[in-house]
Amino acid sequence: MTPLSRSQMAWRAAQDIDNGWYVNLGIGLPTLVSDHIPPGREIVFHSENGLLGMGPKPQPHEVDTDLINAGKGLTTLITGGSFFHHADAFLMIRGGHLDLSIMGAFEVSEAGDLANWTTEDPSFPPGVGGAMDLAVGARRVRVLLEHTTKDGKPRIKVKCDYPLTAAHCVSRIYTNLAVIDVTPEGLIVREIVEGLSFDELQQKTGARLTLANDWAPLVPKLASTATH
Amino acid sequence: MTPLSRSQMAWRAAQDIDNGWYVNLGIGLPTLVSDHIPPGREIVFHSENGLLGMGPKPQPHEVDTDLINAGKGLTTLITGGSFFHHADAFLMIRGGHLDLSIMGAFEVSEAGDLANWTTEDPSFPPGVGGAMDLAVGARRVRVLLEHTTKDGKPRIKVKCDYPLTAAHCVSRIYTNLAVIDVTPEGLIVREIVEGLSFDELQQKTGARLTLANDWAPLVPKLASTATH
Amino acid sequence: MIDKQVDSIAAALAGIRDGATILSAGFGAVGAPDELMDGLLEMGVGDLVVVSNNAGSGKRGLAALIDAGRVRKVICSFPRTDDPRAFDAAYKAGRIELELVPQGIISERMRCAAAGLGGFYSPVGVGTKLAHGKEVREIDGKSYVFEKPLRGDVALLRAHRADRWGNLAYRKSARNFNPVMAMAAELTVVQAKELVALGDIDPECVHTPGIFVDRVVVV
Amino acid sequence: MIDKQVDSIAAALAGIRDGATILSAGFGAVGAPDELMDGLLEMGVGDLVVVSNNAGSGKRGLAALIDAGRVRKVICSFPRTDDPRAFDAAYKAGRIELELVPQGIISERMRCAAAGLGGFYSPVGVGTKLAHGKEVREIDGKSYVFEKPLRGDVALLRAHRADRWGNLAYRKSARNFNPVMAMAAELTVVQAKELVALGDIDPECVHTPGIFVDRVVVV
Repeated sequence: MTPLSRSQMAWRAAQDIDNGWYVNLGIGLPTLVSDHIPPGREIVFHSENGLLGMGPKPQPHEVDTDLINAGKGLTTLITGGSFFHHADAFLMIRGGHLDLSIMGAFEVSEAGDLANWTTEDPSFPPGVGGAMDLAVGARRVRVLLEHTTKDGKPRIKVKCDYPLTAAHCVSRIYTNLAVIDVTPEGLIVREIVEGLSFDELQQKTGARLTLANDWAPLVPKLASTATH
Repeated sequence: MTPLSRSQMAWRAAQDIDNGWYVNLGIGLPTLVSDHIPPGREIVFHSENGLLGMGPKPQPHEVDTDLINAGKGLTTLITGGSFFHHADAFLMIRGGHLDLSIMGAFEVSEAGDLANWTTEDPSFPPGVGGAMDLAVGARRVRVLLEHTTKDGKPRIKVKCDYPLTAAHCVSRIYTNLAVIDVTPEGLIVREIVEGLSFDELQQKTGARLTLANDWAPLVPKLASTATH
Repeated sequence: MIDKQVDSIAAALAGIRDGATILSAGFGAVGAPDELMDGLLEMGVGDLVVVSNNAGSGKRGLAALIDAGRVRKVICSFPRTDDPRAFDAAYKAGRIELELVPQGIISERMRCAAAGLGGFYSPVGVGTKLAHGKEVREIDGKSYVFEKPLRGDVALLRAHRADRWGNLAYRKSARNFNPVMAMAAELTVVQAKELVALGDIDPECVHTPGIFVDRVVVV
Repeated sequence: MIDKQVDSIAAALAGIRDGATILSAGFGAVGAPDELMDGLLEMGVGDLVVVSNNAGSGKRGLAALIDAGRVRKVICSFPRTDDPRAFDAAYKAGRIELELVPQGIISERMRCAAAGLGGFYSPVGVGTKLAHGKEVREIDGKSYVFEKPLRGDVALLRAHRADRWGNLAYRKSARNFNPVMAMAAELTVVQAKELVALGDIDPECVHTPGIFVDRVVVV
């Protein structure tokens, strides 16, 4: 059994983004998603610091220090994009105008509760950024996370232990082992990496899983060595 | 005794507008105020349909049917002006960003209550427009009105009989007979037209007046035949 | 590829149903989506609630819908503009309901809906007839009335320029209610004077970003 | 004649007092009024409350004010940006207060103040630690927390172009918090890269109308 690489996880999430969607990608792993949009789909990426139509990192000759993304890295604007101020950027987020927000997570509960803003580490002050706004406001919230912590503890749980970002917001979970939907009937497994049984997946998960009748193997079409 | 003409009333109100003020002029009589700004003062006129820097009526070659004022008459934009949408236009009004709103009135009370939106005439439906927003939001609200009704009844009263637009909002009243300030000590007469005694003015007024120590004759510097 | 352009008024209005709440832009005749409103009449929908600053003028657009008995209720700040005979007649006959809202509160209530908020406290109308029945609350020594979000099923707009993503630019005072209504409806439909190439509207000067727009028809 | 230009940073900041609430624009370093913040340090004011998305980076601007012990409290969404050593040290030493507010709620609370409203109901943070102590209200079946307006005594902005009326245009993502903060303070001070003639900023593309601006200094 080979877990998905970070790029493969991003690739998998990218497959589910429809043509024409307005999408916000969280800082870190989710930003890789934009590199894997299937050909022929036109997606408009939103950045909470006031951009629609955010493009890839600039080539050296394109660098403009006034043009950054939410992670404060340099970025570009594609043709058709626009600039606006922060209150409008968050009106878009909070008002349900985004089709999709993809975020990282520390933990997700079986009810779709999301914990991704603080581990309450006392060694530095907490920060929340736009995480709560995105979790509450986007039409769909999907998360990308490693299925377990580094020491093998589940991140998908009956109840989150870390402080919540928002309750009942996540609808789909992409991990390095599986694709899981959060439904009124609980967590439904749609895809599992090859070589891992459902029982083994359940053992790595802190909440009860149900295998979908039409489940499929999770086969990344991207070489696992692909990095970013 | 000669009461002020409408143009003279507008002229008098214009004298009290300082250089650099942002000013909204109500529909009707108040719109005449912009014709009488003393030379050397640069005033920025606001219109609630999304203009700052509103200019005079267009010359025939300047007519643009996409450029109207709050009264839906054709207007112009002076150099330095800008366009914005209705929510921003009323943010400016309600948020105290206008130095002055000059409005017409049916009645004003001694407490500065304003009634200028409906006479409850059952023969047509009521309309409020932006009157309540302006009355509540501008830093200063001043009104222009005939001192009495056509049949000689006072329009300045202890209490308004018509439905209120807003309470405690008017700070200065310009009539065809006098200039009166609304203060915590009541109505203070600053100026009276020549040939009218304070007692005569009091008789035409429905609330108690006090004559300011430094009161002055109200002498229009504009010929009474000036019309608009 | 994203292409929000549709090729007819009928296609632009497809799916609008009886009972819909329509946000109809414009201030008087300026910036008003006349052809789309005429299209509503033609498609035959009724029992409409129309949110608009004014309640129609002359014999077309909203006035024609009112004359045809298609409008159950108007939410506006000032029903009577130039030649308000259609509304006046319906109002006198008791055939139409009027919700009168101060002009800045109509736009703010739509923005509130657009921004995903549950309501706000406004100083406008406190102690007046228009606050009757509304919750009043004192905050830091000042009185406010509680205002709820106002959302449309459909917004009908008029823009000067549009591109295939639905980015819009308006002209002068024809902007008025258009940007706010664009954000506050489930379905946002625009009649544009001109369709321009993507990128022709300066990214610094897009008045309504395409995220708020569903359909564009050139009129 | 209206002329909001002043000829020095000191003149731009004149009158700002100890204890003031400062709205400091920018997202990270982009669109941040560095020279004005440096000027605050130089003029010696202290006991400041600073509203800013981040809590300073490196050794200048807000970070320098914090290092010098001039900042009593920071209201922000994300204190730690690139090189947050000044804030981290002050926070660990208990020398500074932190009010953490979700990014969209900081901007909305400032807009609320700018718009003359008494507060609003927000769906953000419901059921989380950041809603502790806040009123929760159910509206149409959904829970909201009550958020109050956030007003500044002073807003410090950075613009690309300004004219003598104080009309402003920003560049790209340097717009960020600038237009909202411009509207939400008693005194709004702008450092602009360039002063242009009145009318050079297209009336259709003024990002911040001069009505919100008090002073402009070219830096």
